[in-house]
Amino acid sequence: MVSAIVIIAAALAAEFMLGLFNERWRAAAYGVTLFALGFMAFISAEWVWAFAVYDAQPAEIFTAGVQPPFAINLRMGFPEAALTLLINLTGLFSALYLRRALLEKGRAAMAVLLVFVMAQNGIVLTRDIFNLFVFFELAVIATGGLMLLSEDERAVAAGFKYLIVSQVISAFLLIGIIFSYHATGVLNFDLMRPEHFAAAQGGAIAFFLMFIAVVAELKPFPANGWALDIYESAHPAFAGLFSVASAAATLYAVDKLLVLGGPAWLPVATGIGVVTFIAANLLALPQRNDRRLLGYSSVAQIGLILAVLGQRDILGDHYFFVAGGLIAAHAAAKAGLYWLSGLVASRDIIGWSTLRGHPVLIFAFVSFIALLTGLPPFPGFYAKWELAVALAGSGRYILLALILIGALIEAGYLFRWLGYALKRDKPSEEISCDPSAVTAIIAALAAGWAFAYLWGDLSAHGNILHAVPLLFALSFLLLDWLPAWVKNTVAIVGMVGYFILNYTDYDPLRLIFAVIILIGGPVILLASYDAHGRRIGFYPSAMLMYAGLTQLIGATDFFSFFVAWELLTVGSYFLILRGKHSEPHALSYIIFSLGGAFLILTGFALAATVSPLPMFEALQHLTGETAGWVFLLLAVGFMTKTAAIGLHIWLPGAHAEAETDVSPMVSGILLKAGLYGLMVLMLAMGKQRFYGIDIVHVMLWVGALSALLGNLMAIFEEDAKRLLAYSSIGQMGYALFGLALMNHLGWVMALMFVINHYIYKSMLFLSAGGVAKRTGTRLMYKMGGLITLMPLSFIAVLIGIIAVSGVPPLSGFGGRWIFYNAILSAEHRLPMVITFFSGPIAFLYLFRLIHTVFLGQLKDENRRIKEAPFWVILPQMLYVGLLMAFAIVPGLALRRVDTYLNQFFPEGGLNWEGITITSQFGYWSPVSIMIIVCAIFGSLFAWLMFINRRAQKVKQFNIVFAAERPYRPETTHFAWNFFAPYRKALGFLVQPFVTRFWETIADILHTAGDIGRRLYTGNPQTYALHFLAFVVIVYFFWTGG
Amino acid sequence: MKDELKKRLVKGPDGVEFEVDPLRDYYCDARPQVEPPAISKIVEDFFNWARAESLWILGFATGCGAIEMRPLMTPRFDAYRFGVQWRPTPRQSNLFIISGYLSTKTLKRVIRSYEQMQSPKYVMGLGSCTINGGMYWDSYNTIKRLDDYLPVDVYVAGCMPRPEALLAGFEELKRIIREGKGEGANKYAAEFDRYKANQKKVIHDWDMPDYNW
Amino acid sequence: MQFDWMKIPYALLTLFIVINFGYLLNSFIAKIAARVGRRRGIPIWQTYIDVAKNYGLRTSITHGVMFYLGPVFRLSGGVGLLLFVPSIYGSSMFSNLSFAGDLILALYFVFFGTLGMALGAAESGHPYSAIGITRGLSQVTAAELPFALAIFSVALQYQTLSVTDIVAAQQGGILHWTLFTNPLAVVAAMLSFLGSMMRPPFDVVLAPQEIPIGPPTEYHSSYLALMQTNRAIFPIAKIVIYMNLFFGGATDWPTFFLKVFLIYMWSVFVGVSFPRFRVDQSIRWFLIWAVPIGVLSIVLV
Amino acid sequence: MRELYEQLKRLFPLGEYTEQRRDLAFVTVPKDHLRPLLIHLRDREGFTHLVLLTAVDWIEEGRFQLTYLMNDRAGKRDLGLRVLIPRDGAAMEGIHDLWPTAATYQRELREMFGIDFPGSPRVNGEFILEGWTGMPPYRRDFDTKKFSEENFNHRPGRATKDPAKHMKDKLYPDEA
Repeated sequence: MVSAIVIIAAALAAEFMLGLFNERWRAAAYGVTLFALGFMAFISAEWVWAFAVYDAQPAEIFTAGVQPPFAINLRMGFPEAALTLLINLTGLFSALYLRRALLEKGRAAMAVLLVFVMAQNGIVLTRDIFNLFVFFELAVIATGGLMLLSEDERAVAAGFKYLIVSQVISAFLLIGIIFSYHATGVLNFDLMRPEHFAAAQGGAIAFFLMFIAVVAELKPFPANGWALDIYESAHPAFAGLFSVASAAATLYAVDKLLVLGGPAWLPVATGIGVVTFIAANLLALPQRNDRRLLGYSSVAQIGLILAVLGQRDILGDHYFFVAGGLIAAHAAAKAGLYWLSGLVASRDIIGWSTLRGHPVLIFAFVSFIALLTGLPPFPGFYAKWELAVALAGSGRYILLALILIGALIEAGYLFRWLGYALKRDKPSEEISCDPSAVTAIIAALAAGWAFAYLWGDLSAHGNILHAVPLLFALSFLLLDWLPAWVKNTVAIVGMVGYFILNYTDYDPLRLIFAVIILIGGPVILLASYDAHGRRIGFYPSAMLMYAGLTQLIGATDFFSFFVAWELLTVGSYFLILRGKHSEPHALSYIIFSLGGAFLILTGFALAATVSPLPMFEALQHLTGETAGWVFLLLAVGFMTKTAAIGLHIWLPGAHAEAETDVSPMVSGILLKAGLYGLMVLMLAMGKQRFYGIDIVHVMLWVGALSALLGNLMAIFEEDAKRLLAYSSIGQMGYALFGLALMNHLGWVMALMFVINHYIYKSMLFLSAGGVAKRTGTRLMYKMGGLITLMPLSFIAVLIGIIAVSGVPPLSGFGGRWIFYNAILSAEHRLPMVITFFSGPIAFLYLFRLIHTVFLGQLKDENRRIKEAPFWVILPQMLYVGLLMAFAIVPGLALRRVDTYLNQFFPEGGLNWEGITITSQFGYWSPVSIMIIVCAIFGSLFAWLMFINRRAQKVKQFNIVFAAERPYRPETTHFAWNFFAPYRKALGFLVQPFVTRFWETIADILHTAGDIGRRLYTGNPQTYALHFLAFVVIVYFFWTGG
Repeated sequence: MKDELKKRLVKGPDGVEFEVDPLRDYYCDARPQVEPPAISKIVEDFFNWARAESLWILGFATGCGAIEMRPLMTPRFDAYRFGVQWRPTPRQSNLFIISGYLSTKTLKRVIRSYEQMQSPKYVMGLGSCTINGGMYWDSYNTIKRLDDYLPVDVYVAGCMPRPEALLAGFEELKRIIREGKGEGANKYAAEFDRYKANQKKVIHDWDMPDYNW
Repeated sequence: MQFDWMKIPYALLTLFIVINFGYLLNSFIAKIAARVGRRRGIPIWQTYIDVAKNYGLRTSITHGVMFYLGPVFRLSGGVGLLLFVPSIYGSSMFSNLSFAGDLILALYFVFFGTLGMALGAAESGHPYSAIGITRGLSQVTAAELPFALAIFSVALQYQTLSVTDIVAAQQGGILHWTLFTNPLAVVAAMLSFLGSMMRPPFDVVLAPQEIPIGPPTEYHSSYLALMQTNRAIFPIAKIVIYMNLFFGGATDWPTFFLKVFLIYMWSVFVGVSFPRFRVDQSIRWFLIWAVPIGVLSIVLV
Repeated sequence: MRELYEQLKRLFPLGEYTEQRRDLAFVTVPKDHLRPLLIHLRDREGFTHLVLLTAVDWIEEGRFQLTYLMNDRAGKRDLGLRVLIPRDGAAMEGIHDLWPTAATYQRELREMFGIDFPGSPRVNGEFILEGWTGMPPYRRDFDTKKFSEENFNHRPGRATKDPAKHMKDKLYPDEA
């Protein structure tokens, strides 16, 4: 085992060697630098290996063989080993990335780089407080020097500012050390004790000064203007190194200091951290310069970790897991992103769209963003989970809320950036594919995934990356070079196969969802055979969503449920993002989804603290106020996914702008995830009161209002797919309403809606998508008269609208029948009025869909269009068959569920004897209805056919036009603003109040960010003032609090 | 001919251009056929009786005679009791009353409406204008003999005829129909070319298919 | 509720009776309206002649498949609605095909004809048809709401959705009728009734002078004959539901005829007394006047 | 009305003055002075309303007479302006920019008399007649009887009677 001091020694030796080199031997000097860094990394790695595998003991190193304070004292423990490894590896790859700059600037630059890395190593390793100061000074000076590597002219000024502010900070640190020495008589961390500072006069001040100085090195808000200038103007490789290494090292220094300061200082660290986290994220929101944005993000992440450091009292065993996870995620992501920014020429974040066309780089970008936002399977996700559980467990709700709000804002700008990169027009300039830079980026990517695996292995909840569905989804990343139809086949076979292997494990409730996801999904995927080429990116996203859904219904504990939830959210986000104009809608989708996910996280965290039981039982055992909170949080979280009114504004755009085969997936299948969550929640918890309010009753109203307003908005929509999207809001409202009835039949109805909605919404979306594909527009008034050209699509829509509107004999009627039976035994009567009203309104928009698209006048330009492609039609025809079958024998699907529900709602089940289904109140015989209707219809049709057998078939303008004749189909097709009387009578109900509400919130956040940015004037004096103000404020709070 | 009726090049959503000929693509161009009566005489007699007792008039007024038709609905004359009623659309009407002078411009609309009625259908010429031009006998834009252009079943003379005369006309028409002589539609179909030639002689801007289904 | 084959001829018998009754009723009401205006009015058999005439027309045109299906849907809706509800209480002969479903079936089957008619009329490509459909659908959604509320109220009152059971509960004297036991529901339902009868003030859907009779503007010959038949059946089928739910049902045909006639006359009286509403006005009218009564009946029942 | 005429005469070179009634008079105006006079009447004298614009065919003199009838709503009086234009190649400046309704009259005059109003909206489009190719029918040299006989079939048996004599013969045959 090589001693840790060799790390520092190696760096020093290399520096001296560089001094001996001739100025012209640059390549050799560079080689020495790389070797030194590599060697340093090797030592760290060796130690990490020793700690991890052989369970080695931490090694104390005393130079000169004497005890402190007379010698330098270093310690190599597991955290130190890991952090130095991180720092040295980042240093190594930065050096690799900096190859050109270093070769140009010569050995001095290389030496400074080595000094920087060494200093950071020193900060981590040292146990001596004065040495800490020395290493800090070294780091500061090295930073100043490395700034010169940048080609940006502002870099010099930024470095200068940095030096000035750092000197002020160093002064604080030095004074603090002097006072501490005065107070404690020692300079070694291990010999100082919190009591020393408390006992000695001025001890507290001494610690405060040291602490504040070290914290200031972490660039807390608002004392961080200088740091942002560095991030923005430094060479990206160095900015990455700076963001990773100095953050890691300084955080560890803060950690060491906090041990000295005792628990009293933890809240201070938390406070500074969380304020920084939120403020920096807020400031990043309006930011458009990529590096400055990354700078803000770095500041925010470090703030978050600082806040975590302040929570070490409650994190216990998970402390290193959480903090380490965040640092690891931050390191891999920030280094990677900074390095990527070096490849992109434009400094505007829109310019990142140039990455498109480089699948590996774009995958790296996506991974880095996921790392930063803490999505599974990355370490940040585990950390977020443990942190939330710990915070909720110890009642620190406000902190949890603040952290999650900050994280949501962060996700907002990061995903906006991602959206720009994936969707905006590619700029003309290509990226510079420097092989050493790409190597570094790929290393960061590999590190990110390695961390993901590592943290998964370390996690107490099992490794996310071991889940079969997720692995299946991820394997499509490797298969992406295959043609689409091969991947499609693999996907279908995989999903169906998984179902066949696993279907026996599901109870009837889950089985319904499993069938919809794992059988229904492949049916929709049939339509994907229509796509040509390779369809890069589609299958990984789609399969990720399906994997999430599959894991969701298989999940039995909170953690895996939440993992699945996040997976399906991310997968569907990328899926939705694929639409032509879907970028803003995908963004609003992911923000709402993550917001909902955070609510769910909070709820789970609250619930998980109660008992370590599996999810369902744990929820059942909740009582009292916690139960109310958990229920509320989870319900709102799940209702975000079902797009209940108020939380619905993401849905229309997201569903409408998605691709033809994606819309049915996200509408027909994905929405069910929210319903599934609600079902699990309500089955487990039943009715809950929240400060005296019956939440389920509120949900009943929300469901009813969603049904009404969703439907109303749909009837005023001109865009076919948006119409269907609004209709989904209404339908989900119905289902929510059914669940909230909290009786047997309400649930049967909700499940029936789940099945029906899947079938007919998928069918209608496919049909509308096929028509839109052929006509090149989604605006219904531009279509018309397509019945003869696209008869099969017409049949699908016809059957669909009969089913949706609940007209017998199709299956929608069953839903209505159960609905009536359900409400007869429900407690609340008023919300029914609203649902009564929304039923017929559904009829209106559906009729509009079929009329304006398929009936009426055919337009000139559409005269020659063909039926939708075979693969789009095929699933529709399957759905027609399914609807018919489900209409005749609803018992096939519902009977078992009905029995299953008996254990939860023993009252009011259905009787399935014979061909007639009877309830407590009425009866219904689907087979008889079908036969009777068909008999009447058939005989009348035959009669009319017989009489009119010689009817003259006429063309579209052969209509009575008040003795005139139509001139153009456009002016004859009555389609636009079809329900004008309705708008006149009830249009006031669909004013976009909700949209305005959320827009206002977004505006306020942006404005706050914009105002906040004015703090950073670019003037070093102001920055110094910020620092002083920061010190004063913290001091004020410290003494006051 | 209006621009909208001329042939035009149209680009489909798939980018392929093709020609649209409105008169051919948007209108059915079949010729009317002579429709034989029911095979069984009893059935045909029954239908003729029903047709006679259920005269649905197209609410279309060409000249001043329109004003004489209104009183028919009032209590004084009450045409409803004879099975007569007014329909707003030619699709549902069987009786076309040309109520007075008929300008060539209106003639075009009359022809279109007449052809949109379902056979058997009947035409009643009201007033001397429809018979020989009446007081408009030398006008440059009113026709003088309605039966040149449409098969007229019955004329009611007068300028204007009183509602009583109209009622008498209805009775006369009913008698004709009951006797199975109300075959104007078939006559129109049989002598289609002659009628068309007459119509086109006076209607100079013929911008519709020959038969308006 | 069991099926046996005899139900089919019995149902056809009901259908036969009701069609004839409907033809005569339509003529009779036209005659009453004429007498009010001091006219003699149409002969009582005029509707038969009109239907025969329409069947007797020799030509017809078609705009396409849905144009064909429109009247078929329409009449199937009417016939189905009639047959899904028992006509005569206590008579297994005239309980029709009510074994197939309860009140909810009837309530939703109303839309079957509406949908088909709208589809068929829309296929004709005539803008007036489309405007008529817009008006009709817009109006019917608002008009059906109080009726749905009333049904809910009645179902809550009797704790059943079976029409037969609801009628059974009203037997034993006029005071047992829902009319007296749950007057608010009846008021709401009767206001809703006005909206579905295509008479003033809610007949802007047809508006012959403005949009030549709206949806059926292109229909003629046997299509129209089918719709005329429906015009005879459908209001009666609808009234039968009202009669069963609110007015004690009928135990024999004379009572049936009388009650149907009287209920029908309600819409006629209102119709001759009031001018026409625009659609947005009628939507508001139903929501402002009829719906609160329905809500009240639900709350109070 | 006479005062108005005197007043106007001071400003415009007006022609002949005819007073039909106390509140209705006609004035002949040279073609070039019509527009200023109309604007003056509209803006200063309260003749805000153009009642009609019509024409008379003075075929013997080879001239068309255009009559612009103006109404003064407040003063309850009408003033007709007569403009005489040559019959050959008849054309006149349009006033549709003063009164948009004038465009319709101008279309009518174009169709029925063949008087051109260059620049008037849709002036050459069909107005009442459809597919008319012959001489404008309101010109007096258009022989409507001849046209009718050539185009529309005549039903034989038509007799023309003096209504007064015919009715007398019919109703009172005894009185010789």
